[in-house]
Amino acid sequence: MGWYILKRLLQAIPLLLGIITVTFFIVRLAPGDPMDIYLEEDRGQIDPQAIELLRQKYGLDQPIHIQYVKWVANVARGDLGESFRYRRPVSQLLAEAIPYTLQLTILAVVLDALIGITLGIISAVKQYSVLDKIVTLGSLVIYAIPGFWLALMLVLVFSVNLGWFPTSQTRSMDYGFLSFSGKVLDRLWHLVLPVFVLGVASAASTARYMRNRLLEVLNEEYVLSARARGFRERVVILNHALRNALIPIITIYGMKLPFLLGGAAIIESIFAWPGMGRLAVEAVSGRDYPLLMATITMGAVMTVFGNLLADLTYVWVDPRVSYEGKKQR
Amino acid sequence: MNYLPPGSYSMTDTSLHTSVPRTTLRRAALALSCLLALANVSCSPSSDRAPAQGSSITLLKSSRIDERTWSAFGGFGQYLVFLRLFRKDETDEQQPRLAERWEHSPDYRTWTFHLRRDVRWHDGVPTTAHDVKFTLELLAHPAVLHPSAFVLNIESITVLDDFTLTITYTRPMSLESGSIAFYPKHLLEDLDPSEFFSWDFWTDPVGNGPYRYVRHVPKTMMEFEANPDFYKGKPKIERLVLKFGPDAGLLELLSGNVDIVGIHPSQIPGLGEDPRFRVYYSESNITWAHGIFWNQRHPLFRDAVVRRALTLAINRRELLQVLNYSPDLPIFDVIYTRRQYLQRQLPEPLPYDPELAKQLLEAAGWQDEDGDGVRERAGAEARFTLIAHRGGTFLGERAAVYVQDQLRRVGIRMDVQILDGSVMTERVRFAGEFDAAFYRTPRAAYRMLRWNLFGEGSRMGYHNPELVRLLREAVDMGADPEVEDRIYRELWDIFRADLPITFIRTQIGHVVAHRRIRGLSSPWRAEPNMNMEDLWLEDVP
Amino acid sequence: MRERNSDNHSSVLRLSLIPGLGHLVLGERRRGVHLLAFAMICVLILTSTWERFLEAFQGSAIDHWIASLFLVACLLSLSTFSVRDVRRLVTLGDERVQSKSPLRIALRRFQANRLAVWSLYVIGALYFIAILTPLLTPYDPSAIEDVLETRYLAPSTAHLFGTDEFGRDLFSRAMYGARVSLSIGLLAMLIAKLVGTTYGSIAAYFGGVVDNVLMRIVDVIIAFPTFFLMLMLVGVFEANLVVLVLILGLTSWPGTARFIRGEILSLKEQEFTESARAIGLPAHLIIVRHLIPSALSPVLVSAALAVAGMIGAEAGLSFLGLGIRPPTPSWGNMVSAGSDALLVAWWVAFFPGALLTITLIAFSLFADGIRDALDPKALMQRFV
Amino acid sequence: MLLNVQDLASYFFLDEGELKAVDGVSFHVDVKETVALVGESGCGKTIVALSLINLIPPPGRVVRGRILFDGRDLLRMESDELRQVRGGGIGMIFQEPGAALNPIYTIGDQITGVLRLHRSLGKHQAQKAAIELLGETGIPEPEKRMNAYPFELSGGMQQRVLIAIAISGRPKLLIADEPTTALDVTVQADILDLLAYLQEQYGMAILLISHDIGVVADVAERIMVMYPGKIVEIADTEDLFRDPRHPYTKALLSSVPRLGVGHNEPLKGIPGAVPDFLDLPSGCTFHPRCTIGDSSCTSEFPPLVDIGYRRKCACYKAETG
Repeated sequence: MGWYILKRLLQAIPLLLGIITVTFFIVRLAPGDPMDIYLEEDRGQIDPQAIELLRQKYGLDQPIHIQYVKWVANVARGDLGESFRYRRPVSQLLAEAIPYTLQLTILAVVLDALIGITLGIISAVKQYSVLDKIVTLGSLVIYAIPGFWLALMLVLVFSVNLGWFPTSQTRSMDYGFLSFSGKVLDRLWHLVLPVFVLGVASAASTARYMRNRLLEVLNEEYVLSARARGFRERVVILNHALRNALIPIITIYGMKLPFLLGGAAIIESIFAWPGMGRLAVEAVSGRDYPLLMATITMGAVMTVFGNLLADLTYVWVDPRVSYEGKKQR
Repeated sequence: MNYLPPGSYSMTDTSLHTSVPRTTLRRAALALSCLLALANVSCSPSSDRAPAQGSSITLLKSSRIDERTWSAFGGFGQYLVFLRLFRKDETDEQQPRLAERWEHSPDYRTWTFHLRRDVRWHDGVPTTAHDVKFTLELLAHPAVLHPSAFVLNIESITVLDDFTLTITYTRPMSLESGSIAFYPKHLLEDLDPSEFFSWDFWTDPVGNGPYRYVRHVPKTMMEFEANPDFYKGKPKIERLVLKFGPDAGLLELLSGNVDIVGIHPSQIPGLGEDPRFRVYYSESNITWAHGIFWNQRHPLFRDAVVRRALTLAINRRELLQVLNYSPDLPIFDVIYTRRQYLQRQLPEPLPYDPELAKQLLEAAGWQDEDGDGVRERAGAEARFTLIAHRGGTFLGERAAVYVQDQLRRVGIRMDVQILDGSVMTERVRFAGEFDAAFYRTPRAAYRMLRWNLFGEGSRMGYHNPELVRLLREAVDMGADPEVEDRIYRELWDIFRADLPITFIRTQIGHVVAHRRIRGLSSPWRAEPNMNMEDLWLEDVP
Repeated sequence: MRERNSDNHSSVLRLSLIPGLGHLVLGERRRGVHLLAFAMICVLILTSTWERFLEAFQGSAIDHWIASLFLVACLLSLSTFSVRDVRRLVTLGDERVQSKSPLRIALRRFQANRLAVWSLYVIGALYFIAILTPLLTPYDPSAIEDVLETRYLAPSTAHLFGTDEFGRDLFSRAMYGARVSLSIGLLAMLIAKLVGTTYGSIAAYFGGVVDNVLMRIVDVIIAFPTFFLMLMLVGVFEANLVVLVLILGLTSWPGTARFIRGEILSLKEQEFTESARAIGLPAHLIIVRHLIPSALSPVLVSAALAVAGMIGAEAGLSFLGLGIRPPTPSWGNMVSAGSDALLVAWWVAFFPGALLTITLIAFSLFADGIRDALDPKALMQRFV
Repeated sequence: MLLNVQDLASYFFLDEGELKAVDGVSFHVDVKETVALVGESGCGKTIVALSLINLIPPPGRVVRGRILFDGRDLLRMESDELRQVRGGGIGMIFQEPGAALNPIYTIGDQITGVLRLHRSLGKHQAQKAAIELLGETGIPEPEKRMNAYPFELSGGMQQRVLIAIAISGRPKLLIADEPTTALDVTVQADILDLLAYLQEQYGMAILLISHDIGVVADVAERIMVMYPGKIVEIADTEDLFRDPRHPYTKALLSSVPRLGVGHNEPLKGIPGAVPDFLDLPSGCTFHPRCTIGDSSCTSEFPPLVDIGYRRKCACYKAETG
């Protein structure tokens, strides 16, 4: 296993190189001078010498290929540069933001798994029932609702009208005075709406996938033969069918990560959630190129590792997949 | 960094800003009050407020600001904690702050400041001239390159004694740019300047201003209490909370979570007729005049008569109201000095007169011959593209929508392209790639010269040597207010004749505050900084 | 006897010049009613917007011109179709057996899925309305009239969706928004599928090093969260409509490329390709012939979903202020503008968002319908 | 009579209409007897097998008939009782050994599961019994194979495992649905031999289902011939081969290849193909392909009637006697 992980990590290196290359060149193809954002600041006249100094500081005075080599070398050393806007190392900003995004995405995945898998199972087992129809249609509908609109409407109803949940932010103002459990509850309370918006659409797709997958498995001959051997229906579904149906779900969750991160970009902006998605949106609107390159790269890196993790889990739970990565039958 | 200088303020009824038809408003208000009644009931026990100790108010800041960036980047928040040398008051006079008095050399290049002797840092150490010198040098340090330092133009600083220092500038300076707050040398001198923006100092600062730091919750809030040792005496409001909220502060305000919000004018109608709040606007940051820059290389705008017609065709009064600006703001066609604006000594603007505009256009040869609603001359359509900023403080999108419709009525077809800030800057100021642009010009002569708006090689195709000469004169002699006013009055004639820019508005900040907060006024004409120590609370029935 | 019949035929044919009537006479009620209803809608639009319809041929606005022409084309093609279909029906007579071709079977299965059919109607109606927008909008979407009096009017009969901050009619703007959103979705999907198919085919056709390099590039692009990639691109380039379509399309093709490459490679390995090559037939002909049926279902389904995805992405970007920019209306930027006044004018954000939701739902139901209809695994195959 | 099936019918209710996969089938199986059910692919044989343990997948179900197993009607049993029969009274082997084994459990897990269910053995005992059974079905080194996953075994081995599982509940009837079709020719005979051996050993009856009349000829005592949804002829093996009565049987026999060679070839001498279940010809469904049929065949399906000692046939034109 150790060797396998090492091998996969080594394989990821060219991919990562590709990612940072693409990011660099897209951002550097941008029209306009990155330093223009300083001219935008509402600060009156700016000393051209100061701009020149900043240009040197960010290495923008050098030819593009030198900048590229430096960028790659710096990323390899874990140095993602300094944000134009915040004037702080991007790695610090990311270190502050990523935990928030992880809270959001991980809880969204948990919610997704709880609702999605459960509903998927129920609707597959009770195929053609009213519940099944509600789940299949409902999941399609919920999946189609744009997250930002849902978020706005939920804020309108549950935060402003009913006052059940906070409109935004991660903690209450009196957070410092709360007991430990109070703090945990407070954080969760603030997570309810964003996690729901992010998780529910994802759960809808999981429910559909789970249902179809389980139906497929239930049609498999080994499920039929398990029934023919006289096992109880519950045993057949839980022991024989479900485990088989769950294995591919792992890959689905690996693939979901980029969608969740993308969704988080909008949701975080609406809920003033200080995560990576919001940072990316801010970097885009503020043309904060170092921050932009770093957040996008980080998003891609997280995706790569998410997939890697999914693959490893797959190898671990599915006996048919060997470390050589070939699926056998 | 937020554009909104929560200034202060006499009361303006919110209804002044929201001229929505009454029936709608009533319906909306009814719905809203139902909603809010619900909100109050269910919210109060678990309210977002921390336990109150004495009088306390909460201010909302955009969450782009957090406990680390709130002061390191300047912005109004830091003046709660850190003092400046001086600030401007209602009458546009410099008011002593950290500096007790000051004098300048005849050429306005060297200034000597005498500091108060009774100002202490919150840890008890006296604030001295060394702190001032240290701060100025720190901000300009090559490893820091603080944005504020870009505008300092300092040649040298000399500390004469603990409470006196002289600053020599590279060019004549007025006292206008006094936005820098000073930091304690004894706490900061050993820190690494290259990590300036990451210092932990900013999250629990030690200052010398009216309020002192109590605690913070990461990414959420920062709490301050009144400084009993403040040189003017303990401020009346005992506790202040800076909440780092979302950009759209309206929901927070209406949910009762905050008391003061700097607000984007587009959100003002969202307040409806909520009786709890008042809208204030601040006229202090009038450094900029926004308007439509006509690129005179475009055939349509080459003719001053056409520019006049276009100006006449736009109902600027209504436009200001569409932008949710107060209706009593002046409309102007010229560049002005600060005093001229604040004292409303501006020349009469061109009126809104679409009929005259049409006549002028006809006379200039622009006629709609094919009856498609768009004029043409010699086969060329009267058509152009206006570029404007996306979102933000420029209100470009909104103004453009309105202007587009106004010009359509006089037979001019205007397309709109919305661009990001840096692209706008590039195209308007450096490349000159635009037909017309919704942009802004600085008010100060030396900046206009630096921008080269009207000189040789002007990016808007408008070269007027006389105008440039007057601007140069204003730079050389304008440190004297009387002279500056006189030179500007000479500029007016040129602007009114040539109309290179159709001005729409100046930059105004809007603030919404709860009625119990007193001491605010509108228009607030002093500096764009909260004079928190002068405010007080009064219970409202 | 025979002559009488043909007499009958020609009268039915003449009757069916009015779309649907011929079908009704022949007892084909379903199709007849549909054709007739569609034709009547067209005529209704034509008569009620007669003046604007004529204007199209004088003015210079190309979209207006297209709308008018489209309306005429709709009526003409309805008539032609009606006549042809009736002719087919009468000549076949009793021999109209239900065709057994897989496509027919799929079509029948699709028709049996009521939700899918309805979603198709919704999509069709949306595009129909989008094309006819210049004829249909009750107000000029950018006209401003007495702003201070007309802004934020609640929905009423005069303004179905109410008015926005400039007093512009939201219903008209939503229609124009539909145009923008729907065409972006369709065009971006086409670009994505076109690029993806070409790219995948090239990789599979050349194989070896080319394939390897091309697929590694795909790996890199897939590694980015797509929305992040779009964000970066719209931030970096000035996003006007064309650029936005390109960005959406060019960030979404790698999935298709992978799929097409996989299909071609598996076809390449199959026996009939080998034997075709042995008898001297060019292999790519065989591959294309087999590729189309085997890839049809997944490509169609993913195309329908991709349109929804693109519309959603555009709306998301526009909501953040980075996609379609005002004054051009798009559903996303309308919701964004409405979020400022959510509490006093909920309708500004609500209606465009609701339309967006309905559209996305319709597309996914439609995709679902195609998937079920084209599912190659007939339910019973394995057991019987 | 171990199993007595009377007028069994199983329909599928599809969007396109009713699919009568099994439509009035009657037959019986005696104790320790080997009976074969033969017919072309897609004629409903598997549905008959699944109907016997009442396991038709939705949207299908048994719509009428009686299935008397040991004198009790399977279709009217409580579900607990029915489960006893499944695996306990009737064992089943499927066509695709690879597909019938759960891919993510070891062989040992799968076989002990059944042993513990039907023989109420403890964990340890089940383990031992499983190894024994595996040995008995001819799997070398059964202890080692216990921990193997299905994909690690060859097709023949997988089928042996399946057989081991099927007999672990000591069933009185073993239904073997195309047990050799998916296997290599060399292995097919071994599996048939194994079945014969186990039948002797355990005294089971076997219902052997195959499309290949040649394969079953050596093993089965009696053969039932099926044509879409119906049994058209039943006879002792020798009788059937010597003197087929139904024209379809005749056609089948004339196309018999050598044992196990070339399955799935179209029938020689019979024009046309197996009809579509949703579009069955009227009357005798074979009549469009029949060489001796006439207009009398198109009105009603001929009943399966006795036409001699221990044999039945469903054809108006079949000679009796």
